Amino acid sequence: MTKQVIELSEKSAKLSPVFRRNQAPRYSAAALLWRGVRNDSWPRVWREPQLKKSYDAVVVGGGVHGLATAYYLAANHGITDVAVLDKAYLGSGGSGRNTAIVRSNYLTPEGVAFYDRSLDLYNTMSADLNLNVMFSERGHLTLAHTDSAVRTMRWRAEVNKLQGIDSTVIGPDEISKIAPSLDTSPNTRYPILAALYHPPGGTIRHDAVVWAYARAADAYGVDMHQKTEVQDIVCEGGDGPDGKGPGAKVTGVRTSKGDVSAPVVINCTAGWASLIAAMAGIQLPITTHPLQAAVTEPVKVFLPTVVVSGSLHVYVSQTDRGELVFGASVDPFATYDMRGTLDFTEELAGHVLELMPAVSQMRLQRQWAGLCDITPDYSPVMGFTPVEGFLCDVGWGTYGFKAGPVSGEQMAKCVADGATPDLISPFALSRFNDGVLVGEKGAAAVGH
Amino acid sequence: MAEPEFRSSVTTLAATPAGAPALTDESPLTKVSVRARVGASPLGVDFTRAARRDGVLICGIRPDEWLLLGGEGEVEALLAAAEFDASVNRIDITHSRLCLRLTGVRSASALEKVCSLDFGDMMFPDGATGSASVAKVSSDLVRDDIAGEPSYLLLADRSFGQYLYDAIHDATTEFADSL
Amino acid sequence: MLLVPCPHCGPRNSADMSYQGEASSRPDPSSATPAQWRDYLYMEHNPAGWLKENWYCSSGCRRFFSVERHTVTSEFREPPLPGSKTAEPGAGTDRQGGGS
Amino acid sequence: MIRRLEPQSGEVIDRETPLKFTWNSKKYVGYAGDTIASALLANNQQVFSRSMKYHRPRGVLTADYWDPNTTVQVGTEPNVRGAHRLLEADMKVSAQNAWPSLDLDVKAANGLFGRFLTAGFYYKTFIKPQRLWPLYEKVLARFAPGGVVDLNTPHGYHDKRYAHPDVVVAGGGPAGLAAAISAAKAGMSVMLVEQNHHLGGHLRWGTDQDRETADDLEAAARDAGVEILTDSAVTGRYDDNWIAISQRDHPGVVERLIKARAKTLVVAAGLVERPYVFSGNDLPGVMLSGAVRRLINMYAVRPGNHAVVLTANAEGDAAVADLERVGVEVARVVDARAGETISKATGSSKQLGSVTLADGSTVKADLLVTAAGWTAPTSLLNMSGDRPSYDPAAARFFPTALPDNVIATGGLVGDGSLDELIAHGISSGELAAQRAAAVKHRLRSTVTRAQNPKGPEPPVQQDRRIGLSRAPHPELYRSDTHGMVDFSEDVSSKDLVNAAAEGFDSVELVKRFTTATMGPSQGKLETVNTVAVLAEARGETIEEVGTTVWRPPYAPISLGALAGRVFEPVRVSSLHEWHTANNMTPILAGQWIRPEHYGDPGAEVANVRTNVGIIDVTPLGKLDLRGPDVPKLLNLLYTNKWSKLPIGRVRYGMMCAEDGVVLDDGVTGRLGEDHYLMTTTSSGAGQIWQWVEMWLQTEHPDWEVHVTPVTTGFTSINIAGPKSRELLMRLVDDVDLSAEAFEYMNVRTGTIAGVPDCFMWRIGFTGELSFEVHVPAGFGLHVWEQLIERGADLGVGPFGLEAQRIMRLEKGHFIVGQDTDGLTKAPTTGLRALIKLDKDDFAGKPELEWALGPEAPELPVLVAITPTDPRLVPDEACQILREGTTEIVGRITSSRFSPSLQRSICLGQVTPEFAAAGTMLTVRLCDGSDTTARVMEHHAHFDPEGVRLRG
Repeated sequence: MTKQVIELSEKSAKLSPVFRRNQAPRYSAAALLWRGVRNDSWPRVWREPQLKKSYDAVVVGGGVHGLATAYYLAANHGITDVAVLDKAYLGSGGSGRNTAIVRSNYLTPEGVAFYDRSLDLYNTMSADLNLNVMFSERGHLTLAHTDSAVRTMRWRAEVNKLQGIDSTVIGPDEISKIAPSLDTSPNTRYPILAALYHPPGGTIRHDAVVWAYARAADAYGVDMHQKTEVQDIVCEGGDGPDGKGPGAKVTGVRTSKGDVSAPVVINCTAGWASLIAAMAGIQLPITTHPLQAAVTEPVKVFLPTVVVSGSLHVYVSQTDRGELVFGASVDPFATYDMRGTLDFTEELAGHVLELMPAVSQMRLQRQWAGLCDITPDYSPVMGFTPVEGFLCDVGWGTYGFKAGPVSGEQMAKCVADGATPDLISPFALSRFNDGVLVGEKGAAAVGH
Repeated sequence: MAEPEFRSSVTTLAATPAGAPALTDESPLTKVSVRARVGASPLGVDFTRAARRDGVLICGIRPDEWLLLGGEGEVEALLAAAEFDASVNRIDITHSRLCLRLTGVRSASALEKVCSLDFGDMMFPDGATGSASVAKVSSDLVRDDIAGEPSYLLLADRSFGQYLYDAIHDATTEFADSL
Repeated sequence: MLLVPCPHCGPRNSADMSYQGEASSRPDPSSATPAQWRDYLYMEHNPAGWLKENWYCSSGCRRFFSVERHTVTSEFREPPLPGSKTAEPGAGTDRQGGGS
Repeated sequence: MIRRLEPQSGEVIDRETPLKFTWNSKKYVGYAGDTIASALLANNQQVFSRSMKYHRPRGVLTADYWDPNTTVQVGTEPNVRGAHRLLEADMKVSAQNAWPSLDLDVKAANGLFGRFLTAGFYYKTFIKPQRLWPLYEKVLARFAPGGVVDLNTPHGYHDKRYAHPDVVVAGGGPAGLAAAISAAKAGMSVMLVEQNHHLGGHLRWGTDQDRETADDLEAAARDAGVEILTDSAVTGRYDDNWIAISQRDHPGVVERLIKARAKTLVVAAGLVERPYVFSGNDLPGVMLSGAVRRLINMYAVRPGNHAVVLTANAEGDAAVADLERVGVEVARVVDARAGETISKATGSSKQLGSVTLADGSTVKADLLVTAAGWTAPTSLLNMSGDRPSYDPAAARFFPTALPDNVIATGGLVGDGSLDELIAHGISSGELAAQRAAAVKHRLRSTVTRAQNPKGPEPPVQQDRRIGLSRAPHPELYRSDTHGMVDFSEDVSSKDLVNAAAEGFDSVELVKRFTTATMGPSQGKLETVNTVAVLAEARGETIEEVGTTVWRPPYAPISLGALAGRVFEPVRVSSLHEWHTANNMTPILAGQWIRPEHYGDPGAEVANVRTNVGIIDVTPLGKLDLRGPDVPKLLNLLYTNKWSKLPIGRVRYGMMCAEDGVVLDDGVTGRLGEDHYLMTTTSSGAGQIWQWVEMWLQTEHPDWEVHVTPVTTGFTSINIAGPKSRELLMRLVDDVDLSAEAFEYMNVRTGTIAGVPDCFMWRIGFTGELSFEVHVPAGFGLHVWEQLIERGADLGVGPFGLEAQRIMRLEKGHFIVGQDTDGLTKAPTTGLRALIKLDKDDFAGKPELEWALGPEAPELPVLVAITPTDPRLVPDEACQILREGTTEIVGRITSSRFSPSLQRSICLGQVTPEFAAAGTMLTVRLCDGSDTTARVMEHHAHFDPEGVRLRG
């Protein structure tokens, strides 16, 4: 069936006028100047289309994953009759709530290859999608405070090097040169013994990534529907109630704005993955926990790199605007409540001051939370499910943003080819039934 | 051969500033844990209550655990006189647990700097016990007033001795007269 | 800071507790198929609504108990039940996911 | 001090106490009671900062905490609110966002290009060539606003406390004070938190009569026993009324975080005056009416000389009166209630010059006062789950639905006379008290230790307060020109309109695209204007557009206060002082501080192998197990069998999680009929205790077993080496330690060096003859010192963790968590014989049964490895490759140079294909070179037959 979709859309493939017809005016400094001189405003960045009765594919979730999937379906495979549905606004979930760190220094060869591809796509995204996503390749330091953490850092570095990733273990002197604000003296409660240094890691403007994919997908004719909540997934022929569950076949979705028929429905949600999957009768190995973040008032830039401490459950970077952006590990108990806690900020501040005592007078100005779908092996669930036409790109825990581009690219390929691409085959849902988990568990425990 | 001498895990004591609650080390007290089935009451003292009998403070610190505190020989004597059924176990934990005592009118205020329990008279009256994190160390607290003056016993794992002593002592200094 | 109703202590700060995850019953190990066992190990209901779950009153009475909590409003349904079965292997302690 | 007025009756400055300070290195004098801003303004300093993007000069706007333009650097402290922070003697104050100086800011050139630097311009530029973006980025980063962090800033003494007040009142204006008083009079403990330095709210800058009322209320609050905190803020309301308060008025600490579990919270945050949007609304000299009134009445500062006042309300009228009273010429009063308005303001770069009215006429002025209305700072209500709704008639948002334990009063809920405000405060305090009493009753009946309450639980009181009316107010947001909406982010109404036209047309998207409301005032001044401009652009109502969510904290809070005093528990054994006095090099292992070595770990190994060494292994987890069902428990937890362990014997066991992954290991000994001692790894001690309790409490509550952690009840010392028996015999009289009477893997109880009730186990990790003694911890140091003293002639010496690690590796003992990882299932360890699948049940059994069955993929194998080059020690975590490829087939998990064998030794995990003894492995070293290594026959490199340890 997915094959059929391809053939249908093959007609409107690469050379089709779709992109040309809807192409947004290109962004550039010259265009900005020109419009500034003429006092022109810019046209809409994406359309506000009417919801059609049917699409070739429906993507649930208008975040980086969903939008990237839609974009690559259109751009790489010519499947343009695609709807992206979001119950709120584009980028309202994890895509707009993460701390925008990207890196590829994972533990397993599968993980490294996957995230490295993502980093590649991020690297050229500004030019590819004609929108500056402000990728800041500022380097990524993962601090080790114990012997066992040093060992894990070395493990990651060695695996990374074999994959051609720039990743090395460095000592306190070198750390101090890269980030002078860190307290590298040996007599602290959590002495900084070493760090995994990953120069290609960095930060990116998360909202810009969302808008870049949305704008580019829109230009190919993909429909984005905001404030359109998926209320049910319609299936037939399954073992469960209403024809859902294993063995079923997807026929469409019911939304707050009407019913849509579609042979392919892709679950690209975070925080609601279990609920969307349950609509198709599929159970997932996921618990949903809030992940909190916070930002300080701005000060002049003094921290040139991303700093992560696994033992202290904290990561920090400084934006170009001068704010320190902090994150930590997920909240200890499962909940869909995103109100945030005081304990998070207390723990965070304590740990940040362990690393950088000089920032005690900086003030926290905002905290927020996003929802993370945690799996038992800190790896996602991607690809086909026991319900035909229902695919998942979920379970992204705390690392979904980093993987957005490659996930979209591979999910699009999965849909278009009707077969699981090699890059995501380790992440199949079936691995939990087969008892063969992904080995990221070790690194993620100290990862970030 | 030198005679063995009991040594507390609190090795360095600090002076109590005038007016501040007094923090003392009572680690040498004999401490015996009496374990029974949940809901049983082998010594007639309920969970979260403490009572003194024959010089021994009997503290219901968990639904299935009673901590007995006393001077040398007192706890043994009380236990020897008690009649327990076979399901009751007693374990001497004198050496496992650190024991500090905080006394003074502002001692509840000092404890509120290191522990999230409500130490108000209504919520934590004399003769009450509670378990909670104190300066991030799991501890058992027993209110055992001395001549009407608020006083709290704090028991925790022995290895935290000096750390806990220092953390609580620091919390008390705010209440010194000079400040 | 959420107050969690402990059947022995009364309401306590969630920080005094250790979360044990969704309640589920352990299949009979002598007859469970691998699929049943892995359902028990890995699969979750994860509802947005009432969830029966387990807590360990780690800083307090050190008892395990079950309680129903609404995962959207954070309300608890009284009363908690002592000593219920747990769901997670490793007592849920390794569920500290990494950050970004 | 040309702007300082003659003494004002309500002034809060102390003219008897002049204070010297510097501003941008120049010397000035203010008075005690001045804020930094009032002192500077009195010294005729009008420009306090440069704006973030366009570097426009900025002066006082609101003259209170939320003033976006008066943020300054004070010494090492960045981002100090200059219009709130009190002046101190010798303060060093400087402007933050100006280069090279406030007067000559070269970045102000940005202002000329303002029309190109529209919101979101970053996204549209610097795209190509992409390699230049990092360069642009560096330049942009120099434009970051805010102060400077001095990397030598001292930590400062911060503090925290918990509190359990019945009622917390946020806001010390008339309504808040009244609520606090009535709640306290009803017998409640009350904390009143006020952000300003003075109580009374707007009464402080009102008439003499207003101030008298404020003084009376303050006195009544103190009489009623209200705990009053000024210069403090309720920064957040979290689950179940967990209230965060940042307290800055406490002696001895910089800032203190109070965590209060309030039974009820009264929110009396008052109102925040809203700027009006028009061209030139950010020129120095444009101020809000409240600013003018505060400057005149509290600080005796003349805000200008020739004023135009735009007024839509009584506060604006009062500002006119204040100005006239102190001799400021009010050139024009523009009454918005009569439909009048202003169009724009113009002037030089640093000073307002004239105001253009809506009719096009122009009035010369150096002061433009706007009283355009109010924003309800509903943060704490939002955090309580409320979604306030907009009332166009009153031109502001009002609360809708609050939980029972949160009560709003004062300007947040309505308007009215002062008497009505106070009356509402009183009834709110009474309601808060009644509801708190109900909560208290419930707590006392559910918290077991509390005094039981008398009588039945009182019902939750219904809200029967007489509401406050809402005064009509014109909707005054933007004039016919575009002006600044977000002063701290330099976002104009034009930016918002453009963003909406581009499709960023929901309030969240426009916020993200333009960064409006994202700066330090976090929406207090600009949220409603943002929404109003967006509504106008979309042709919708303000209610339809809705607002963004206000997130904690209500006011920024320092990281120091959030961290508080540092509570990082550390644990030490009873021997810590001895180690410290004897050249210990410490290592942190979890919370433990342990000796890594005492100078030379190699020599320590040699001493153990030839003489005798002693090591402090106190952190080893120890659980005392008692009861008739202990064997059942052990059978369930360990993979091997425990039913027939005789008294006096110990056995090794391995524990798995339910997924078959190795969880822990250790030995357990049987001390008596129903008495066992289980040991766990040091790092696993806490986790395994909880694991054991979990099984007992939830799966087998009928089993009779009592578990008691006794890890530090004993000082644990391993005495290892060929002379260990001889040494121990000198200290033990009541136990026969001979090889025949006390065999390997046995346990005895006896007296060591006069200390009774010691356990002695014949086990060890080093491979030598060794005794692990567990001594009651209070006597641990005595026994250790006796061992050292009595063994001097035998060459006894201490050894540390490093020597032990070397020796265990020589013996091939694996360490859980180092040689195993989060996916290592039990069979990988090689201890297949210890996995007894014929038991009915044990933790992880079904998964292990499957793993050992025919369908499962082959598991990695733990093997001992010897590098071909004996001098070469591959780092732990080096990868093992298939020769000639980069395919990973294993890794080194442990490695050391063995002093005993004089060659490098390793343990590692490899795929089964490479696990056979004699297999040559390719090891990729950290420097990128490859070396070879051989798989050994046994895990033990040293004494594989175990002759020495059985000696």
